[in-house]
Amino acid sequence: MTADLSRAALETGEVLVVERLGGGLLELVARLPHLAANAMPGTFAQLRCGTSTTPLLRRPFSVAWTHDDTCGFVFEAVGAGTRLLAALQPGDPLDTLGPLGNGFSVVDSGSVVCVSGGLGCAPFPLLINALRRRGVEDILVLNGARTATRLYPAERFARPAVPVVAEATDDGTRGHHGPVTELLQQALSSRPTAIYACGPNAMLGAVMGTLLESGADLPPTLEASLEAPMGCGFGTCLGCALPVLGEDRVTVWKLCCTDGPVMPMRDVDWDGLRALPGADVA
Amino acid sequence: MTADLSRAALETGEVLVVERLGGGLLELVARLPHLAANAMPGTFAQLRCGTSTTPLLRRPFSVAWTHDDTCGFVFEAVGAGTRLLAALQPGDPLDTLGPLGNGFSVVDSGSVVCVSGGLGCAPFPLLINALRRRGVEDILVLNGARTATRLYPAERFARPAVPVVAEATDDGTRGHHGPVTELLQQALSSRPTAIYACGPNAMLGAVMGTLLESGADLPPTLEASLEAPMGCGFGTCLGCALPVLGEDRVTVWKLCCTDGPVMPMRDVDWDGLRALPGADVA
Amino acid sequence: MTENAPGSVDLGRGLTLPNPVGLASGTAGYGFELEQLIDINRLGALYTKGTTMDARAGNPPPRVAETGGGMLNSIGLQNPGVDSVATTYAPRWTGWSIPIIVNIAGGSVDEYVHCVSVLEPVSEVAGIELNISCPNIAQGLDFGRDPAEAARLVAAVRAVTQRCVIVKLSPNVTDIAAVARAVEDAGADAVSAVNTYIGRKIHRATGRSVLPLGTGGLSGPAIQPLALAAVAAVCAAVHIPVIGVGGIIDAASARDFLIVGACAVQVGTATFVNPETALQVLDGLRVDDY
Amino acid sequence: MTENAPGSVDLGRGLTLPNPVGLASGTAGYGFELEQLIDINRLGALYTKGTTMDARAGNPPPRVAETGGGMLNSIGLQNPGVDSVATTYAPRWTGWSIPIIVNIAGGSVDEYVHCVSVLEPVSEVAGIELNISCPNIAQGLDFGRDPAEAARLVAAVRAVTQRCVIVKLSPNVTDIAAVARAVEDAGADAVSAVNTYIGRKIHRATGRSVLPLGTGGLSGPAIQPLALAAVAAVCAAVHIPVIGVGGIIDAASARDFLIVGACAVQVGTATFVNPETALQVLDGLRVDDY
Ligand SMILES: Cc1cc2nc3c(=O)[nH]c(=O)nc-3n(C[C@H](O)[C@H](O)[C@H](O)COP(=O)(O)OP(=O)(O)OC[C@H]3O[C@@H](n4cnc5c(N)ncnc54)[C@H](O)[C@@H]3O)c2cc1C
Ligand SMILES: Cc1cc2nc3c(=O)[nH]c(=O)nc-3n(C[C@H](O)[C@H](O)[C@H](O)COP(=O)(O)OP(=O)(O)OC[C@H]3O[C@@H](n4cnc5c(N)ncnc54)[C@H](O)[C@@H]3O)c2cc1C
Ligand SMILES: Cc1cc2nc3c(=O)[nH]c(=O)nc-3n(C[C@H](O)[C@H](O)[C@H](O)COP(=O)(O)O)c2cc1C
Ligand SMILES: Cc1cc2nc3c(=O)[nH]c(=O)nc-3n(C[C@H](O)[C@H](O)[C@H](O)COP(=O)(O)O)c2cc1C
Ligand code: FES
Ligand code: FES
Repeated sequence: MTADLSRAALETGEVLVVERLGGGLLELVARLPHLAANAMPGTFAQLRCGTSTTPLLRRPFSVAWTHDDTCGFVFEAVGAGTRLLAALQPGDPLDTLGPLGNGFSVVDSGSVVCVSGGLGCAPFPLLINALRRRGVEDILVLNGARTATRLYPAERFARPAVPVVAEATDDGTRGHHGPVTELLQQALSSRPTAIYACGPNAMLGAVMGTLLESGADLPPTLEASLEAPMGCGFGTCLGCALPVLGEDRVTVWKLCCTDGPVMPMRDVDWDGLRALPGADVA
Repeated sequence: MTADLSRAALETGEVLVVERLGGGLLELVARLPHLAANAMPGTFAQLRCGTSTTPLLRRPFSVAWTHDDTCGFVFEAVGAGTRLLAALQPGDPLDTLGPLGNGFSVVDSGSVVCVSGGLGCAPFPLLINALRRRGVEDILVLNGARTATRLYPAERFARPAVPVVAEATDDGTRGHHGPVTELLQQALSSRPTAIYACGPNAMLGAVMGTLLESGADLPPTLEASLEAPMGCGFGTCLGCALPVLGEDRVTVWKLCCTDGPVMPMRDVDWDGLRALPGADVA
Repeated sequence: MTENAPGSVDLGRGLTLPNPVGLASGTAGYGFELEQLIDINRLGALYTKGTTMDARAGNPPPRVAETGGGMLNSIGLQNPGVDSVATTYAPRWTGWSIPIIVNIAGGSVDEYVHCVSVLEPVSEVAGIELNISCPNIAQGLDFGRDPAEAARLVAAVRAVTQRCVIVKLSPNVTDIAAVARAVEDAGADAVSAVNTYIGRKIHRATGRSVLPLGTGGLSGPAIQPLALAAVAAVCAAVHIPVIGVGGIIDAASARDFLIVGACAVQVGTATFVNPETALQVLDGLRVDDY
Repeated sequence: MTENAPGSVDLGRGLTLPNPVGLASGTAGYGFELEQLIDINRLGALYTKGTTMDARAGNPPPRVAETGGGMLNSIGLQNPGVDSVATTYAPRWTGWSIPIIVNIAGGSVDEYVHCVSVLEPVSEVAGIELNISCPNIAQGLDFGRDPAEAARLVAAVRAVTQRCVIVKLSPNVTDIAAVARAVEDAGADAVSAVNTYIGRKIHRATGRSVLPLGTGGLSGPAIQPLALAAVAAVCAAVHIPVIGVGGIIDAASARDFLIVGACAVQVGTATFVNPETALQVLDGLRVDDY
């Protein structure tokens, strides 16, 4: 009932690079020894954007990958906070709080499908790396985006050995022409034992819809990383409520930051979530 | 009664360099063709510091010098706004509004003394340049600061021919050990025909006190550039009031931004000014 | 002009603003400075500096102090008095196409009535904005903080003018909607909301209040969410036109007020930062968006 | 500890805070999260999340929305109910040296009285803060906006507790000093000011209010000058201790409240940005400075 925050810490790291991947995607790399040593797949960090009181609040970002004492974050400049992150220069300080939240349960066998929509790619490199370290090799990444240039490059999902990545774009500029859920539909025939999903909440709802419509049994591991506007990121503001089905299938509010962001997809009240106005965008 | 703002304009220039002069003094050089073409000695520009709404207001800075299509500003990082200016990099945009205010009356003969206290050096390079172009060669600069490293370098007051600069420091680390007004006392013996002063309001009051105590006739041209916290810089907020002696020597409020910042020292109500709480510092 | 550009706004009693975007009182003087800096005649209205019966010198400085995302002011209604405005300023407005709405302040009903009467024959004046909400003079808030007092003032002014009377409401109240309803009932043609919020700043070095009266009025983007809530409450309470003001810095923050029901807006503090803000707001508004 | 470090604060009825810096209600939960992140026991007080008679699920999301220099919240008093707090949470506070002050909210006098009664025998509870000013539930403001109603509530609560009762005032009123005087007269031991300001944010893409109830409570540095003015007015009006809260982000912004007469402060929203803010405030305060 109370979150485990024992590994979370404030850490001011150093920006090493902000790489432009094309199409607006950015990869921020920073030296953050504490975060790199403690981040689990699916956990996130609260990043301070700029030093002014406007924007005021930190922004949550999945830890995309870790390497020695560095961490990577993948994002796009969509608003005030991400624009400030995009403008960071090598050597600039990066004020972080993390790792926060509950990550994915990393399975140690079976066949795995990762479903990514847009920036939902972010947690997967770290997850795939962890899966591989546990011996899981049967990993399929389904990567969807609006257009080709916004697809996170396949070779970045895992290093050095690239996993199998199937791509889908809304405009057909690369891979399958259509939503990533259509790729998922096809992939279900191979009966994956674990499905991990990340993307906008609406896309996650569509993933759940695809699974239910398929009529197949839901895989034993079925998890999604959800989004909610956050005040704190560590369970004290109660701002990041998400509708979850409680014991008797009655909807209760759970906190994205400490009960999530990764939640069993079976537990989420997808209808309730769809009925909510979207996350706040400036 | 209404300010002449006909030459003022919004202009976004390009930062060329922010030079560290030592002791905290900074010289910001930017390409600003409109300002460079229109600034008169003693006029100022309102500079936007950063792009956030905190800090919100522009900050006033004297145009220190112009050269072709570039302008120089001299300042120190004392608060939120000047810290942001100090962090500017070559190529960054600089959002300006200017030139604003009434400058010095530039005499065309006689002997001139410029009295500078601290950052009060700022308007003098442009003034000295204008004086020289009018044929005035007898120019003495009295430059005071807390300590040697905070003295604006003598050779920057005019190029290429450096004027005579006498220096004073509060701690005696260079030049005269004591306030710059003691240098002024000595300089009065040569009976200057124009005195221009710039520095903190309290220092300007001390300059006036020194002149009155000397018993000598006040020079025909006797002007100071004053400071007041500014809302707008162009006469609409009425925020920058300064006490000035009106027709019948009764104190009235005049606006620093449009009635000044340069005012005849005879007209200022120095006692009234001294009685006011200092300008707002964060 | 694009087809989608905002059209004129009818405030009643013959006052039609060419468009919804005006310059807020006290942030544009009497127009003579901004006229030199921007194309002022493209705007919907200029609300003048608060004008009183007698000339006022205003408060001692410092009169402005910056805060996070905002500024405090304590100008104290420095103005040349209504007679000067009528005789010296008004003639200079001749030929301007921007409607000039004179903002009136005072310490008593008689003062307000006097000012409005003096302006009644002045043809360059397009309308009256009654400032019952200035926090920076003694008694400046009395009318604005009590619905009955506000109504008494409006009724008295109503009796002496045929002009459109806009009442500028104070946000420093428990129930701004109640004040709005009271002035509507008393004959106001429109309301504008909000004036500044009472705030204080301590000088970090001296430990004393920066502003000589202790408090001042807070304006700027920091108050925009508060002003928006107040304007929404007013719009829900009255049937007369509502003009939204408070923290507008761009078309998006102005549009918020139109969405909650205001028919026009005023740009205040943002003009200090960028004199072209009101024009940018005007150019950025699209009627389809609200 | 330096000689100049702030000392203890006596709030009356046996409640002495070890130092003036506390964590504001609703921004520190019941302490169990922050206890893992910071050395919470160095602080002067923890004011819990608003607690009601029955458990409350809270409002639907989105519950928070950022604004310039601030944030709006509409949590809707999500809490496990006073019985859970008394039986499940309180035992976990055993051994904590930070005084725990339980913030109580309700829709009726009876609800408040019930909550305070339930907590009366709970030894881990150091004091009571009556939240008469929450803008995010129906009737949440009724008590806080009317001096007589506030006094009625405080008198009823006073009758059932020997504990120190701090009344948390709403700033959304015409005259906060009048409410403060009323609760002082009714037996409050101290007051805290201010709770959040009513604000609204429009979703730029949809044109609708971001928060599901339309409005929410504004907090953060944007409100600091407003809170400071309100606290100064309260300090001038009452003789009981005043606790200042609103927009504190560092020792300097906290010191402002002590300068205008508050004896203690609470850090709210800034904890979200940096959980160590309250500790930094504590370490930065010097008694000689105020
Ligand atoms: C657990 C978690 C992990 C995330 N990981 C990533 C990631 O790895 N890469 C990435 O690009 N994005 C990620 N996001 C979304 C990211 O936090 C937002 O894109 C970001 O906050 C936008 O900030 P802004 O200032 O640029 O946008 P603005 O729209 O200006 O932000 C305004 C406010 O809305 C909130 N907000 C806006 N969009 C979102 C959103 N999608 N989710 C939650 N709050 C939002 C902001 O936090 C802020 O409070 C994640 C969100 C969550 C909850
Ligand atoms: C006409 C004029 C010309 C000036 N020219 C120069 C110059 O060439 N070089 C230079 O270094 N400084 C100059 N100043 C002072 C300069 O404007 C301030 O140092 C600057 O505003 C400080 O901003 P800040 O954000 O760093 O400080 P902060 O203290 O954080 O500013 C807080 C507020 O106080 C105001 N303020 C602070 N100090 C002053 C001051 N001394 N005068 C007026 N307002 C102040 C700021 O404008 C702001 O609104 C001039 C001032 C005026 C009025
Ligand atoms: C310096 C200054 C002076 C003001 N003077 C007046 C005034 O004389 N009369 C009035 O009704 N409002 C006055 N106001 C209030 C503004 O018209 C406006 O209501 C308020 O500033 C909120 O809008 P803003 O946030 O866009 O500035 C003044 C505001 C400022 C900042
Ligand atoms: C998310 C959030 C929840 C809050 N919940 C409560 C509450 O339950 N009870 C209460 O009295 N105040 C509550 N408050 C108000 C704060 O205690 C504080 O009075 C206010 O936020 C102003 O302080 P700040 O600007 O430092 O945050 C809450 C504030 C926030 C931001
Ligand atoms: S973001 Fe504050 S509780 Fe989740
Ligand atoms: S700074 Fe606004 S009138 Fe001078």
